[in-house]
Amino acid sequence: MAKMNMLQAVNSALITAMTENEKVMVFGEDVGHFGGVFRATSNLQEKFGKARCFNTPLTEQGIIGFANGLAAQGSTPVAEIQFADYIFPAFDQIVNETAKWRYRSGGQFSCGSLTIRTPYGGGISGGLYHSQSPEAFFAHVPGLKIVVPRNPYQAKGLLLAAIRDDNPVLFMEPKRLYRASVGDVPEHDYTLALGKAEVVQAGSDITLLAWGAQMEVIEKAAAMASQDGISCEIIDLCSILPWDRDTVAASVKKTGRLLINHEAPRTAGFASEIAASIQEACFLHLESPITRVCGLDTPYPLAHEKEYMPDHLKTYEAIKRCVHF
Amino acid sequence: MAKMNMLQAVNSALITAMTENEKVMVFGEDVGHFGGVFRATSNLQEKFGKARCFNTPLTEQGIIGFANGLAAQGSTPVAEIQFADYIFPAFDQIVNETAKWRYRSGGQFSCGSLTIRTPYGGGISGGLYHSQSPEAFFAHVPGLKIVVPRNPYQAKGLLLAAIRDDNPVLFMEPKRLYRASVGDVPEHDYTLALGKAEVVQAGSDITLLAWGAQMEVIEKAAAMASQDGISCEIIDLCSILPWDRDTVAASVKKTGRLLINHEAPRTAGFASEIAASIQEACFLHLESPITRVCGLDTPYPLAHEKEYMPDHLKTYEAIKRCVHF
Amino acid sequence: MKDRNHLSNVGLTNQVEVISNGLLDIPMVQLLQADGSLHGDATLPDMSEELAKKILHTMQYIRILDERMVAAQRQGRISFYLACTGEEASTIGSAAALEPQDMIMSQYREQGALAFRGFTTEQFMNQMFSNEKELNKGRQMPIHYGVKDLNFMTISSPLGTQIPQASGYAYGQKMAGVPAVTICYFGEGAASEGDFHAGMNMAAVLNCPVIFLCRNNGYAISTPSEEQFAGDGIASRGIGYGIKTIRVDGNDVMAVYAATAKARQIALTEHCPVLIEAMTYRLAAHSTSDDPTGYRSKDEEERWRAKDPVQRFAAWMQSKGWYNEEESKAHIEQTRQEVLSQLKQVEKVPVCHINEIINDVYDTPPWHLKEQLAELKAHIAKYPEAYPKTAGRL
Amino acid sequence: MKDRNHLSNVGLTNQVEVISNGLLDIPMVQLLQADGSLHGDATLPDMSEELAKKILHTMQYIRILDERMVAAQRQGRISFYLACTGEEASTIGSAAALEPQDMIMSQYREQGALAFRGFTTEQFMNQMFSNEKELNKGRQMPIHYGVKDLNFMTISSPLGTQIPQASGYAYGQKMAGVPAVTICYFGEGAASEGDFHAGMNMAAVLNCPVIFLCRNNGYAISTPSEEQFAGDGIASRGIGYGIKTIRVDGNDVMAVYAATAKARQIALTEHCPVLIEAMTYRLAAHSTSDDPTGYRSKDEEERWRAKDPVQRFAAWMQSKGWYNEEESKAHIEQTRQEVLSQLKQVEKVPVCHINEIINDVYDTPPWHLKEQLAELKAHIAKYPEAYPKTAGRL
Ligand SMILES: Cc1ncc(C[n+]2csc(CCOP(=O)(O)OP(=O)(O)O)c2C)c(N)n1
Ligand SMILES: Cc1ncc(C[n+]2csc(CCOP(=O)(O)OP(=O)(O)O)c2C)c(N)n1
Ligand SMILES: [Mg+2]
Ligand SMILES: [Mg+2]
Repeated sequence: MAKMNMLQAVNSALITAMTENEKVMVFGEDVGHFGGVFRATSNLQEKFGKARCFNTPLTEQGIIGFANGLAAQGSTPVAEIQFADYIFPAFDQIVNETAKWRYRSGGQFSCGSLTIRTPYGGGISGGLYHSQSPEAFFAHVPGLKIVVPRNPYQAKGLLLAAIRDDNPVLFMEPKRLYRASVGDVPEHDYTLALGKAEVVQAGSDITLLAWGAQMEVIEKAAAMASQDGISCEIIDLCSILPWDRDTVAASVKKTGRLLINHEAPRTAGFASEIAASIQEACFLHLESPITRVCGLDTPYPLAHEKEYMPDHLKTYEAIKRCVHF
Repeated sequence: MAKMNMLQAVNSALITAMTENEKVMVFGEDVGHFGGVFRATSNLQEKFGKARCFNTPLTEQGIIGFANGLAAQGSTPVAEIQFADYIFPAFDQIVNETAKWRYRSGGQFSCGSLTIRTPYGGGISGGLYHSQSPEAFFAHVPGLKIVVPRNPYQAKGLLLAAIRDDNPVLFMEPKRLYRASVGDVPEHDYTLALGKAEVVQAGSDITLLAWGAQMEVIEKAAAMASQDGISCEIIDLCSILPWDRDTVAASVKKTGRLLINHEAPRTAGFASEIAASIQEACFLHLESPITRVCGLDTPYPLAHEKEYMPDHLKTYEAIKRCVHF
Repeated sequence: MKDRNHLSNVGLTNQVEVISNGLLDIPMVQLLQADGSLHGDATLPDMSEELAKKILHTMQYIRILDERMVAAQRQGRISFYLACTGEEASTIGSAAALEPQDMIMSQYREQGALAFRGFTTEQFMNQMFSNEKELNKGRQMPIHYGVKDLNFMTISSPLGTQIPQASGYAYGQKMAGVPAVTICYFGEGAASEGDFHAGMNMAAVLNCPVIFLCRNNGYAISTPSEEQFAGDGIASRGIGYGIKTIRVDGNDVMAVYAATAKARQIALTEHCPVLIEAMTYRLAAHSTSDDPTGYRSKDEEERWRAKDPVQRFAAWMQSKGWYNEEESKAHIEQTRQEVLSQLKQVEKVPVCHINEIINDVYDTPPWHLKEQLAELKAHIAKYPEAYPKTAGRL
Repeated sequence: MKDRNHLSNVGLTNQVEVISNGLLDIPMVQLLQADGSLHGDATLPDMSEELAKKILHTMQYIRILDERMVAAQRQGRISFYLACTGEEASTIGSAAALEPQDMIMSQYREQGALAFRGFTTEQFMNQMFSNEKELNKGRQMPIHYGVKDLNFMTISSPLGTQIPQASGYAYGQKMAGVPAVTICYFGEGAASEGDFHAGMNMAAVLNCPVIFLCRNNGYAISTPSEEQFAGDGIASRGIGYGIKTIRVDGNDVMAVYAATAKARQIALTEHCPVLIEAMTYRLAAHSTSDDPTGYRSKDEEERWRAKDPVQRFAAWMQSKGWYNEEESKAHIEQTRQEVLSQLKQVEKVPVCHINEIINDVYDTPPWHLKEQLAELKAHIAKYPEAYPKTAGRL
């Protein structure tokens, strides 16, 4: 065990994967000698050479196109998109190519070995284009997996699992936790299962569900609610696609209430899928409407960032509204 | 009034708009002399000249980037994306640029005059890449409007409204209705309101909701259900964003049940947003879970197209399950 | 190529020089003249009689397949087809210069390359009828071939996407140390996509052993090349990327073969991309959904029909004494028969089992797909007559 | 440019010619030598003393603004800044050759062009403090300027997107019949984006009066230009698109001015795009989030510091007798004062009213945004201390 922040945990996962398998290659804008603008790929080029860790030209569609071809060839690319806000030029390569490659070829070819890493999320004074949480766009894409860690331990274990999983994985790193979240991380190799949610705290009155950096927020809100005698069950979804409906449904059947929190705008955010599925799975158990605490349906505004964010206070108020419905 | 199919209605709307306002320009791949691969832009180049109706090079990101600049300049671009399956290379221009232009500039500049037309949907033996219904991706983008007509009358009235609306509009044309749907269309100028759903048939037992080509499907299912004595209220959503929650909620408060049908894959499809919002708005009125009848969570398969589609039989069965919950 | 540092070796001028057409005027390699005779000062590449025959036979084969399948589409037996008439030399001549281990990533009009690799008539038919024998399980429209054993990547419809993919594939080959290159085919229309730019530039910077072969056939559906670009074709772009470039007569199979052989050698030994622009003409309609009379003249078509690549090569073979009229006729007749008989047989093969609808989305189907399949099967069992292709086997 | 038809006028060759670096060697226009003296055979563009002074003053102004704002960021007064040190000539020299009605679509390092247009220190500060006086309402990070009255389009962070947009904007200007062009600035890094390709090609094909000005400053954050492209810079690509192209010394404001004036004349009278590649160097860090010592040498920086564009121009002014040491010092001192005093004042201006959070998403807020705002305001009213920037005014 070592104390690591999330960046160090990501770096440790990459070193582990590249050491174990020489087919693993890491690339993207500024990831080479410089080690990435957040330094998640520090020292990889030194350790593994320029052929296996390298800068690309500045083109996200090119990075993912290149990565798709590399994956189909049999290598194991780990491509970085510098900010999730800049993943959209690669949307076609991801949605029409990465995700459909295996299906369209009847399983003859695939991009299963591909992992795409990208920092996402707000709370860092980034305004419109350094704050977005685009997971819902990708949740509508059969063939992809989407994973979001909430702390350094998860970051390493889930990233290693993502790299080794034989499906393309979008690995979204909550950048406001990069240095803020510090914890014990095994130095050795380990993986955590994809597609599994984690019940972080048991409770009886309401289920609170989030992922990534918003886990802190719902935990804080739960602590406030417990002062009022409200017992919250807290779940980290961990994987957005495929998501662990059964764990969530089991919890909601117990508590009778569900609140989902995410940073992305509310309309057609991933909370809507969860709400739609859970009202179906738990219809007779629900004691109040499933509640979504989300970003506003606006671009991400710098000056009003605090007001925009689905923070612990908004969550706490929503918990009370649910419980006193 | 004249009998027109949907292509003729679209063409009539474009002629009306270009005649009235010389700033309207129509462009895209093959839309010029040839009139588009579906012939929706037939004769426009002849009538209005090559400067106002023209072919572009084969680049969707370029088409929308160009259209964004043209709109910001003060012209009124109507850009065509040849198939909705090919809109993804333009995703960044639409999501990060078109939709955020006004907000980021504090209202100084905007792409409000832009309309993007694109044929979407399955049922035409198109397989993976000539069948997609990508509306849900765009429904998560504040700043856009999304409109889908179900017949020629709507196509003309909604398209004219979209072109004149001072917000960027994604106008999705159900291509399997292009020639199949024929109806009376006024030759004169008229518009239909954006953002308004239409109650197509009143009923008391369950609300059926769809848009575009799937309207036929739910109407057929409703007819079958009426044989069983089930009375369906049928709503055409018409606008996906912003969508008319109040009309839907009013209906569901009356019927106590809601079924939503769309072609796109179920997970994170737009039905999930509707279900999430309506279970909130109508919690105490719901007598059964809100049901989604959608495409499977797979790419669109050619050989199994019939099986993939959320057809009238699947809808009919789902209606019965709801009513007998 | 130049030293890449952005200011080293830049020359100076003290006048505001506007550079326009002055610098470029890229010539086109032609070895055989339109009548099939060798240009006086040209040197032929090394080509055995056997190889020459295989090339000619493949050209004849694909032309017949195209004719028959266009007819089959008109008869409503298949939903869609796309012929390569007039462009056989570009794809077959280039495929002939490759080794079997080289990966082919094509656009969709490269059936000639696939046939050259040994794809059988039955395999072509299986794909076009989307049946259960189809290697890709019938999920895409007709003509979207793909076969792993022949190193022919499954075609996807979105244009240009294969260009950066080919760069990545070739990089992987280089890293794996295999003596193989990737060839990437695309049209001059697809070359307008952003992915073209990304793929070319990355290949150049990352030293990928990939051959980019652009079929500049004058049209992208109805859009003529003069509305597609304003420069000196696609070749001139290669120079901008610092990519070695060859412009070749795409209707001269000998020139295409020689150019590709050269390109392959450069790519493999110098670890770098090479761009080939094959100047040709789409004599066919864009596809069976298209009617070119709406956007071009018969006259233009006739001028190009006169440059027919198959006849040109046959004439050269004849001059070598390698052409046997009888043999050729027999081959053509046999091909016709084979195509027709396969067509009849393959038509009867059923589509895949309904279980396949959820396979290959992931390596193994997750819970939600299993649920959806179970529901679907129960539904089909209830309404078997509505789903005749699959209801018989649940 | 060539006739665009894809095969007309193509020359023939009978050898497999591989074209590599032979064709291109694009020279760079330089009028003033590093010491500010005119090249012997160069002709100066028409430039009045007044204009020359305005250019010099703007260069000095922007250097001071950059220095001060980098310092302000270090002090934690603003969250982010991005300096243009070393590149002042490229942006100010080009802006000086334009007319006020010309639209400027920039990347983010073109504050020099904006200052030349008349943007005030207070306006710069308002933007960087995201306050309610900011014309864009403080929604984006510092340095994302935009001002309609000065025809300076609001900057957006995604790179390269403005390139096809500029083509469209210029097309609209042409259609409207206004005697104006669009200038589009971008870095050599952004030129790798697919949007670059799309925008350049469309401008060429659709005859858009747009000037593309690429600041080739050697780096994209840490990535040196030799890992960005392998050809002869960005200029060589212009030729591939059939776009008239000028390569210019980006540290010679006179050369940039002359090149842009020429480009503007061509764009406006010939209705076509012109590409200018300005060869320069990013002396500054990429931004205040960056530390270049991790990826380049002090030595390299020093070599470029010696080519300082401001000193070069000042030296030329001196040789003309247009440079007054006193006046210049006074101007610099006055600018320093102004920047400091504005900084202090603007810091106190509040952010926009919370109502603005939902304005400008659409032309008028739809029902769901009104609902969300009402909820938000009720919430803020309940926890005013948690939202100190807006709670005071609800
Ligand atoms: C991204 C994308 N946009 C549009 C299309 C529709 N489309 C199919 S083929 C074609 C023309 C391609 O022309 P070219 O690349 O020159 O190839 P050719 O047909 O001439 O062989 C178009 C526009 C597509 N398949 N993909
Ligand atoms: C689409 C996109 N990808 C990545 C980034 C992150 N980014 C910001 S600036 C930059 C480098 C740009 O370099 P260049 O275009 O050469 O301009 P310069 O900074 O040298 O002026 C990068 C990678 C971005 N803003 N947008
Ligand atoms: Mg073509
Ligand atoms: Mg740069």
